[in-house]
Amino acid sequence: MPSGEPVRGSNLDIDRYVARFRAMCRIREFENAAIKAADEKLVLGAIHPSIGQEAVAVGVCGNLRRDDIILSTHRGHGHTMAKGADALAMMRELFGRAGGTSQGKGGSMHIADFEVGMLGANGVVAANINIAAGAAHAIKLKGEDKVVVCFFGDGAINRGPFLEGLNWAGVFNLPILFVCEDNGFAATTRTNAMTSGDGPAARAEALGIKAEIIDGNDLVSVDETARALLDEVRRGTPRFLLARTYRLTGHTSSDPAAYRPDTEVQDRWLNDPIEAVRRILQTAGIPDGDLQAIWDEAKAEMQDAYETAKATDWPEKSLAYADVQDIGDPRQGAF
Amino acid sequence: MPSGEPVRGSNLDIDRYVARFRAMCRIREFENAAIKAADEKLVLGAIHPSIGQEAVAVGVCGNLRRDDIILSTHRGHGHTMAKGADALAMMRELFGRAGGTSQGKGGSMHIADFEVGMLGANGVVAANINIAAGAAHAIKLKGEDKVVVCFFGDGAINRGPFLEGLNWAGVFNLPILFVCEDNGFAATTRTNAMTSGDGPAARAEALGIKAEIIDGNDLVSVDETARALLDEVRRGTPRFLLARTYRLTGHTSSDPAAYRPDTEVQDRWLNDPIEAVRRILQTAGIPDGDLQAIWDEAKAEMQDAYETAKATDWPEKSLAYADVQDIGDPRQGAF
Amino acid sequence: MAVLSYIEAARLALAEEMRRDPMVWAVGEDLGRGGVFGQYKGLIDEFGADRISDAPISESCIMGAAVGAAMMGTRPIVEMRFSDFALCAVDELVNQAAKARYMFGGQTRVPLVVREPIGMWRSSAAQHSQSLEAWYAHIPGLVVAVPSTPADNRALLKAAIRCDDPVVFMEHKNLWPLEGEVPDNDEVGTFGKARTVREGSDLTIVTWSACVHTAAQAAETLANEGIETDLIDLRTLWPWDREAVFHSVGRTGRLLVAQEAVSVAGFGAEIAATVAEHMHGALKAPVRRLGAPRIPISYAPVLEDEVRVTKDAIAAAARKMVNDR
Amino acid sequence: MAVLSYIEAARLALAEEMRRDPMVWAVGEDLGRGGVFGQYKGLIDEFGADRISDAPISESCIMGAAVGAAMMGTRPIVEMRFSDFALCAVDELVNQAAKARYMFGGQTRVPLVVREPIGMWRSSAAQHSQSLEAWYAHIPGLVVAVPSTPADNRALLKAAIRCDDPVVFMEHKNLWPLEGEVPDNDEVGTFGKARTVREGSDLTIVTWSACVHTAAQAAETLANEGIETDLIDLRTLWPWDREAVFHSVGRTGRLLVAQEAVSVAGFGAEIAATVAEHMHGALKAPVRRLGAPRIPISYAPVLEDEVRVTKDAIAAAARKMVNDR
Ligand SMILES: Cc1ncc(C[n+]2csc(CCOP(=O)(O)OP(=O)(O)O)c2C)c(N)n1
Ligand SMILES: Cc1ncc(C[n+]2csc(CCOP(=O)(O)OP(=O)(O)O)c2C)c(N)n1
Ligand SMILES: [Mg+2]
Ligand SMILES: [Mg+2]
Repeated sequence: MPSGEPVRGSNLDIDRYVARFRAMCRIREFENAAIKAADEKLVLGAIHPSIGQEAVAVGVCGNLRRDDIILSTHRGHGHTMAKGADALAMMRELFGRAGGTSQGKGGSMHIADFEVGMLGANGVVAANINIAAGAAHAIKLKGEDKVVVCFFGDGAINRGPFLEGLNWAGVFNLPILFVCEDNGFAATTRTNAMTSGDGPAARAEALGIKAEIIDGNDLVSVDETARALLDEVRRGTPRFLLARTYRLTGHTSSDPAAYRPDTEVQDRWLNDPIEAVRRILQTAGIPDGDLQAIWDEAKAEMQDAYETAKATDWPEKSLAYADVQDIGDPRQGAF
Repeated sequence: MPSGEPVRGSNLDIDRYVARFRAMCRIREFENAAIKAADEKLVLGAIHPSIGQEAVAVGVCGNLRRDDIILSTHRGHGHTMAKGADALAMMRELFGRAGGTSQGKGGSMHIADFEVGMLGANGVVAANINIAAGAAHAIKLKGEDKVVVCFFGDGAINRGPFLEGLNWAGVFNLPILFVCEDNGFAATTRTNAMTSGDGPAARAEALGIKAEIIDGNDLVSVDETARALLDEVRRGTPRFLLARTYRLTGHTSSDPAAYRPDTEVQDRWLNDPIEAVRRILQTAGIPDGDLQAIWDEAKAEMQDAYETAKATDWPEKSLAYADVQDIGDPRQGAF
Repeated sequence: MAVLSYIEAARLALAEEMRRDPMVWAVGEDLGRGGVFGQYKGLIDEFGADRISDAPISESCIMGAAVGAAMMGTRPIVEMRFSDFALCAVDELVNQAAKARYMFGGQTRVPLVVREPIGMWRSSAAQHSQSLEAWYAHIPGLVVAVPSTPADNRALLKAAIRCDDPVVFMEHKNLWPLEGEVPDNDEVGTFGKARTVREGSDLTIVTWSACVHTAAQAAETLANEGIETDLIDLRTLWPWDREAVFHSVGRTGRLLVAQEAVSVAGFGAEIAATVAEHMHGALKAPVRRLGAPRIPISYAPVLEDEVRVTKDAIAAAARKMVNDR
Repeated sequence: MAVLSYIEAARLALAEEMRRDPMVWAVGEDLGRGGVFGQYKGLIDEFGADRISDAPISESCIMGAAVGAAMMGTRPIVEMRFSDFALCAVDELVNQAAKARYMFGGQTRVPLVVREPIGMWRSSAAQHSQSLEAWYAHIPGLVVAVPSTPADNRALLKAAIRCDDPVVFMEHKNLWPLEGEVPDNDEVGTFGKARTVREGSDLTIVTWSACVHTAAQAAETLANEGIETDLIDLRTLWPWDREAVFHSVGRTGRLLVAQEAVSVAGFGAEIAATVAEHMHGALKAPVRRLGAPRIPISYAPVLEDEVRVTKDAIAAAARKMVNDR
């Protein structure tokens, strides 16, 4: 099924993978900076780090055009950065400051950057699935050649919109790729304990959406599979990608995740997707110093973003009354 | 898969099938009387006749105990009668008169008879699926050996509750049989035009509920398959039955169904499930006169029910304020 | 001026707007065959199945997909069939459509029209008869329209389709056959502008949707008794025409609100409370509400009628207010 | 008297009722690990996974299944996590749970408790901060509880669990850590019985849930200025204690309603309208409401604070009402 450049072995497309390695490091360090800020009560709302899942975001979004569309979930920082959003604007959004991607009005769970086709994270699990189907529906009605990628978690497959949205995409033959990030958990619950049947891919196929199952921690297979599926999607067939991964942090930055053994987490750290790419690039002959330098740069960039966000002003109070709706006085009857 | 009495050929369990033939005739004639009453504006709300689908209701409910539970849809007259509800009380309900199954407060779309384990039709497509899963959940919590049968149509599989309710039944291993009556239509729309994938059974299996597909117009296969599946359900495994049938009338009694060719309907009338049973019983040696007498009795019974309902008083006005809730004055602030 | 029915006026508005703007499309169950009440009859022939689109029985996806399609620059009209079924799509309407523009800091807009036929329609019972307009008026981000005449149905539906924010458009099922004059010009309605149905100096009756006609009959009766009613049809509940109501109550000194919905926490409470807060000094009598008792709607006609706000109930309440001098 | 937090009081009520009645069980996401706020912590050890049951992320099935399980004689408590997520289960609550008893002519009952944590909770933004109690007060068949203290949370939750009709039980997220005295006896609350938080003769402030504490602070400030407040905590919105409010306003002649929810079509409108209808003659000043402006709730603290009804806003409004003699 994978197509395009063969990448393992000698003729690896080095630049492509160095760029993706950098992208993954930037997401990792963005999350680390955000967690630090949350611990310090500089980021006040809940944040859901995507540490350990970077290969999915980067591998999929790396095959998208700027004018393609993605929708994400509460765990949306990685997808948003991978689609090209500005890290500082995102950090400011998490800090609730002026110049945030949504002017500080949405925060982490509603992170969005319409400039780069990122139509929003969502605070309601699975709600983005129907919205994404509709975005693809509009693309088809307008006769455009964009595609939509809809990211969601393994817990989202137990909500009605999973059935309604996939059926919709199948009935109307929409240009959409559904990407299920199976990290094994729905908050503090092991998803499989609350899921009947053979899981996301089996459900998708029963709804007429062909599915591929891959190791979501293997950047190469995410990259190649996504590229192949997106080719089909751009030709007008909805497809489904199940990426198996693992949530290395707690559900939120404040969740100690005491419900799973430390040993399990330690084992999973051995399968850190960023280290895996690093190894591939080392094998391909990139000096580790260069790779470490890329990681250090990413870290420095996000620390700067943290400091800059911290030093940024709050939004203008008047913004509270902006962008509600064009008519009607929102102050009416209030005070 | 079928078990129990072999019925085709010589040693047909004649009494059993004569009783079912009578049950089907009674449903058919109840519907005919209700349609007449609707045409005459004696039944004021919309009614959804089950003419042509009688074998499913009778074949399934014929294998239930009085204390077993069923839930139905807007097209619920047949299921309700098959579970043992009183035809006159039902007719009075449709007429909105005193002595109706729900005292005239619900009408056709909310027909229910808790005495016989019929927990209600529903005006909201697929809403009964989650409720039925919960009824089965209660049975399991209480350690009872009852089962639940949830009837719904082929259009209902495109609503979220289909996924959520079946997943729930699978996760908690509940004693429930889901019966999908595939009559080819969702109101004026051919269901397959709005359904992606391989349909109800494929979706059920992807949700971990094993499915059987049968000809719902063949009483014998409905009877035998339902009996076998209900044995498993009573032992604690949720199962799914897809019964293929056809809606011989319009969606409602006032729908001329101009959206389908008359020839299609004429062909389907040749496959009338009641005539099919009649033929089986004739072959088994029952004189047609006896069978015709049964049908005529059913017709007479329902005409009586119609006349009696028509002559019945309206409910007491005070009932409008009864059974709202135990506390709070419902008149407060109104007049 | 042509005489059209309420349903024809809506069809006309839809056709006019779909001709004007290729981004306008409608989606819902059975639309290809004209929709459950015939609100879309014939439109598929002119606009095709992509723009008069059937849908699976998937209310939450109909609504949710429309949100995505609206954010991508199309202008969807979603048909909920009965407003009661929109309760299967509340997250999509309230958490998503209503909040997207704000939550994303103005990066997007959701030009969406949600058609929700409301109200009692002989013996439709508890799940096909509700009037929940107060709910949507309570939700920031939503416009709420409740037209009572063919002319308003056309003009307000056109305004809704042209609105860049989500509009909950509530047509009353009992009004479909109602006929009335509709201007030949391409009039587009204005949200928040009430209509004075008749003028009078003794009391103000504020109402909307089908109840406007009940109130008009009551006003007729009252007129024969020498009680002159200033009858106001709000047309939209958000925004609602506070100024028109204040102006009228300023002249009459009496406010009676009549609504089909349950009175408790109904929109009538908002109107009565607002007038009581701002016009206390001008009131010659206490403000007064009429609405349905807090009971579900029954199937049997005699029981269903128990929740109706009748012409007689309105006239009686008005009489009492005027005579208790 | 023991001192417990609001969340501990709820846990205690749950444990006591589950011990008393084996038919009581709770279901929701993550309950096995104590629930998202810890409202169920430890209970699984005593009652097991069948009665403190995890659930898939299936709000509509959590609610719908509970309706079926209630009709079959169990007494489910469903955890909606955030009241905002209950918008994924509105058909199940409003079309099914609230109407079943009536629609089926009294053949069945739906003893269901729906726990919906409400309100602003620092920087939770638009989809995790709403207060939609007015919606449920508008729906026939539903009881609506909005406790403000640990003692009430225990007593009212016990009453909700014993109630044979569906109860929407709205706990305020900001109150979880609030401590207060809880009687040692097995007190069961009474729906529709308000609590007088403090007595005063100058004006009546009616409020509920977390806003009770803001209003109490305002009353303190006012007292220092010689303005004495009769502060009423409604505790439940349906039924609501009209008599207590009438009695108080009869003495003070002034009504101020304070609510966290959006003011437009909020429950405050019902209270203000009812008092204006019935106590017009007794009013020394116009009735007055305070509530949130009609905007979604922002993430950034400075913007989030713009929708808050503050102690100062309450005091200022009260001052104005009393001084505008
Ligand atoms: C409708 C709804 N129900 C519950 C929640 C609370 N919640 C937030 S994230 C989450 C777990 C989601 O699991 P999954 O979909 O696998 O995504 P993951 O967190 O693993 O990335 C839950 C239950 C919610 N936000 N929305
Ligand atoms: C949630 C919801 N959406 C739409 C409707 C309107 N409606 C009533 S019956 C029906 C068709 C149902 O088709 P199916 O489930 O196949 O049942 P059938 O009528 O064929 O027995 C529709 C769309 C409804 N009652 N509820
Ligand atoms: Mg997960
Ligand atoms: Mg069907």
